[in-house]
Amino acid sequence: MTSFIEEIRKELSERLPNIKLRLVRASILIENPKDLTQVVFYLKENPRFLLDYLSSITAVDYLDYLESVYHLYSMEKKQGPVVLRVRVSKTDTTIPSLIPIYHGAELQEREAYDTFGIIYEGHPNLKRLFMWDGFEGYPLRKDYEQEDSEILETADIEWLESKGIGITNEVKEKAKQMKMENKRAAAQKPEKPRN
Amino acid sequence: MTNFPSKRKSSGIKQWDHVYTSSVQNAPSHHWLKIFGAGALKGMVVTLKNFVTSYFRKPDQGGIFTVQYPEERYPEIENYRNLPFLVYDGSPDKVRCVACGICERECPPKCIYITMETDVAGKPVRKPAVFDIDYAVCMNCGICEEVCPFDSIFMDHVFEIASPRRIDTGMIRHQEDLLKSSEYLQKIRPKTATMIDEKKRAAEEKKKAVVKPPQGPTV
Amino acid sequence: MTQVENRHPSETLEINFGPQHPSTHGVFRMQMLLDGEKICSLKPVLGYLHRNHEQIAENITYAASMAYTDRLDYLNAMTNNFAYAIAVEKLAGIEVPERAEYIRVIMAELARLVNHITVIGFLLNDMGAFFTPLLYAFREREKILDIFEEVSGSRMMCNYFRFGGVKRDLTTENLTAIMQIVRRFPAFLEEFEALLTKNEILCMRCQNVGILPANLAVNSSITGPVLRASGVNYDIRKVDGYSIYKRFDFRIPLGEKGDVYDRYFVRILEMRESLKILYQALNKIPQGEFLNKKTLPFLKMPRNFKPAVGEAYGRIESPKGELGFYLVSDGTPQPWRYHVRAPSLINLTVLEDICIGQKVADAIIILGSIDIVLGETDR
Amino acid sequence: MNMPPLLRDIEFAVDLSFVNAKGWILDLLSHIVPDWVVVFASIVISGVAILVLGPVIMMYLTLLERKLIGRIQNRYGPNRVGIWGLLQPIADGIKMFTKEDIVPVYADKVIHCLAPIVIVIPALMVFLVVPFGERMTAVNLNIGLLYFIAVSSITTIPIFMGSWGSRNKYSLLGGMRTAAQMISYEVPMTLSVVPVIMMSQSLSTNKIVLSQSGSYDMNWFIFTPWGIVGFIIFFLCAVAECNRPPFDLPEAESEIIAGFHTEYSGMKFALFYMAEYMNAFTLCGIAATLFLGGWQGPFLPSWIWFLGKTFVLICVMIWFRGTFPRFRVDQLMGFAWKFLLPLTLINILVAGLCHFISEKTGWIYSFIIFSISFWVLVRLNRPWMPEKRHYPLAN
Repeated sequence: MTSFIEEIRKELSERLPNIKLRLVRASILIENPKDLTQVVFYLKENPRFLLDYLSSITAVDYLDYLESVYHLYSMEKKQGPVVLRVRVSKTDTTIPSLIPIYHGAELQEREAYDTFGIIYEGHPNLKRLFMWDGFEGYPLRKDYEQEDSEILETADIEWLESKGIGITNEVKEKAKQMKMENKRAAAQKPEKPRN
Repeated sequence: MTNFPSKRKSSGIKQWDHVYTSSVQNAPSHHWLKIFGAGALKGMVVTLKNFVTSYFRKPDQGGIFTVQYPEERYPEIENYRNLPFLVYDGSPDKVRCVACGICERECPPKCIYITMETDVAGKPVRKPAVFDIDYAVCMNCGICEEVCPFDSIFMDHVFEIASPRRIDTGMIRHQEDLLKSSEYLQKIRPKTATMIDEKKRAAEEKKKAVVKPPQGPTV
Repeated sequence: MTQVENRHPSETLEINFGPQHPSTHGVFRMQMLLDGEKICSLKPVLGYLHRNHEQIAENITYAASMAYTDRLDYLNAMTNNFAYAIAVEKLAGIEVPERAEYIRVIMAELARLVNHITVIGFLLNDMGAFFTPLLYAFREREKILDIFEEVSGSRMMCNYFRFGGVKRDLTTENLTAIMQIVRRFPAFLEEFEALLTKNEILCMRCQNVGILPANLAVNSSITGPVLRASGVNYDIRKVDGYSIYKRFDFRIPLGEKGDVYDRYFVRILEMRESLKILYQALNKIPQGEFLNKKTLPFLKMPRNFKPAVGEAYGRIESPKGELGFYLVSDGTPQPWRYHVRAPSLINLTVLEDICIGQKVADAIIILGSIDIVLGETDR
Repeated sequence: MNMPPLLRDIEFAVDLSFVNAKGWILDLLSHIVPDWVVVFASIVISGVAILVLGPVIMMYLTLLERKLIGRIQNRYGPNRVGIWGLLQPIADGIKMFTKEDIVPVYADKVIHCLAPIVIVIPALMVFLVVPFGERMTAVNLNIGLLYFIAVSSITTIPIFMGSWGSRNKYSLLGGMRTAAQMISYEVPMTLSVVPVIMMSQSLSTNKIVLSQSGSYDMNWFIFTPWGIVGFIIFFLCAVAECNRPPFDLPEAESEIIAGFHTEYSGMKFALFYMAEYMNAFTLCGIAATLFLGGWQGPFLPSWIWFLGKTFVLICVMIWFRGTFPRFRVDQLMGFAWKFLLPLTLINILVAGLCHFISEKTGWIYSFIIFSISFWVLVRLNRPWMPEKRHYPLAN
């Protein structure tokens, strides 16, 4: 497998000398994200590799940077996988979209955008896939703060009260105040949820 | 190698190839099925056959295969796992559980809650004071049973646990509801229980062997 | 693909199929623009069953995720477990004993049978057959689920595979029961085919509907029976030869046109090939260990299982297509990154392309023939 | 028939028991009340009988259907309420009555609420001309068949009212489908009846039945070449007319959820359901009347013959439901216009031919004509024939 990657790298550095490549864990890291389309297109059309099948697109958060990982196979030659990586900083997360080359990238790129916030430039319909449109934040990033599960919303308090579950006046006061201030979370959950 | 009694003597490829190929697909082209509507009529024959056989065939031969649930029940399968329970030996105060909290930590949906009991002086005792399982959250994966080093938590066979309430006395089960005797375990899981008993006996014997006072040198 | 001319907006009808619709196989929504009964545009809307499976898995141990993979494609938990186990074994370099490999293959192929008969049953249900094919399919499925229950303890959420083997050994009774299923299954398939394959209404509904050309299928990363129905010879069992699939003699049925009928019939033929694999596996299964003894301590203490820093992508041919798990380890008990390459999500890419220009009723059966499970699509 | 006279008397008495009972009541009344009241009472008795018969038949048809389909699918069907589930329809009725009656906010309320009422009326009106037995037709109209065709085609309107009034897109699609389907299938259905009218030379359902008597009362129209084809066409159209599988597009639950009755709940839904089953019953009854000799038949009482034939046809309908998937809307239209309609026209010609030549040659000629036309029609509708495909097994 390593030799195959080595072969590809050699070929690429010969044919596309302007593109900087690096081997990372038996895969090719493309230093400049802008070059991704060119590399992928070359690998797809070259009769030696014919990587016509884009198996998976995903992203990983490595704290300092985000990485988009592509697994390419060849259905024609039954070869693979060739793993390509692209790294972007967390502030500027644009990567060229692969949709012009692979139609199958559509939903996977949307998914990576949804969960990591990587903006795939040229995607015709880059909307959230799983989350709703108004959702804030990117849930699979490591710095994503989960909504505090120990906090009750005002609506929850009303619901609990209607079911006859007692809530202290202090919590209620705080909830009312929060509602006035238009904040979402109200107060700590009552102690001892299990009784 | 497991050998199965086979009607055909050898298990060569050609012996069974024709069994696993589609006769409908391979039907000759001059077949009478070429008349328009014949395929539909053939389908109607299939349903009619099933209609007739449902009256006098056995369930696995084309008869009625449903189980009339409250009256008839499916035979209990030993490995069936549903929801966890705790085992005690003899009387309910002799709980096998030592409140080590491994199951609490390993439970994927975090549905177990344990606190250790303390004696009068405030020293912890190897016994659970609170052992709660939220049945509404439990996903029946059986990891608690697997990781328990003291063979005290097992997956039950009881599945009729519907309750109109989620919190009080409903789906959150406390220690006293969860405790079941080791005889019950023997009843629902004879193989596992026997294995555990043997293991325990062996361990005890080993302990005895170790505890045996060293014999003095023989003169 | 048929090009539909743009009519005046008032002549078209915008309609939301789902999320509560009996034939979207769960909570899935298709935003359709209809001209009469013809579809002008179709947009899939997902996420109603999203529970952030990947986030959950990144916060628990490797072993605990196994139980969650059952919930991905809840029709065949066995193959989900298989893919995850393969990915983790690749990551940690665990060897699997011979007998365990055989047991895994037997379980995966039984799961394939379960999936394919269920899918065909539901496809016919979408087509309007009043539950009859579905219940015939369920009749056989129950027998296989009984085996799953006896072996793993649960009918659908099996949680049976472990890293380096399986949870429990197969007894001789289990093997005989599976052999009986394999012996009887062809007769059931014959009955099923007599009911369906040559039925004129089914042929009228399915043939030349939702044609997926081979080049579009490859370009859209379609996998599984849907791809093979388009005539592309790509089966990961053959290509990768993972586990011990290289040892078995089986072939890959290919479709001719790539329409709904081909997808239906390729599934029928695949079941027959699965039976061949099962027959061989049952005859060859050796005695031995069912679990790598080196992994036993990890079973008792999942928190001690810490694969070395690295990454792995393990994929198998699940009944729905290529199911892959991409894992990145940072040397802690929890994976740093856990990604599922879900076949039923990616197979949805072509839904719009093959539905445009067809009738409303066709969109339903095309969706049924693509075979999605929302647990896996939305994750 | 040489039966002993006593047996014949008994048979006659059983046969006419309902008629005699009604006559006896009227006779009793005529002693105490004036004549016009007796006439009125006669109408009321027949009316009440039909009004009771309709819903009862509908209730037990649902049970029969569920039971039969259950058996087809290797399960029991309803068996919890009463012995063999016999009280199930009553439980369903109670459920329907106690359910909340929902009217969508934006619906056209008048039309929405009127539709289920309107749909039951033609379904009940058709019962008037169905000959349940010897001298057991409620109204012996001399244009009974025309009346039946006219009244049963009203059903399209309330279905369209319901679909339009609900203001639901699925309902609208269902309503459109219904209108197209029911109007299309009325044409071949009416034309398939024409040979019967030609042969019996009457439009009265009673006369049609009487013209099918003969040796052993078995001279039914289905035993003629044009009768058997006409019967099959009429029956297929009847299945389509009462929206039953495989022609149940207006209420396809897997495509447009329930079509025109998506928004109906409780008793309004039950009325739609009732109309559908009563239509199924009357259409099967008329099919039996026209082609299967109605109440004609040896040995058994006439009304048993009639009900027996009708229920056999209904069971076939249920059997269809348990077997077939649904057509697509364009195929459905094509089936009516491109297949059934030409076949009915040929059938009329064959019926004329059979009238003028001897029976044996008639069978031979019509067999040849029908097979050729069948073959040609199927070939012309080219996409109908299943394609033979080849599936290579790659390595």
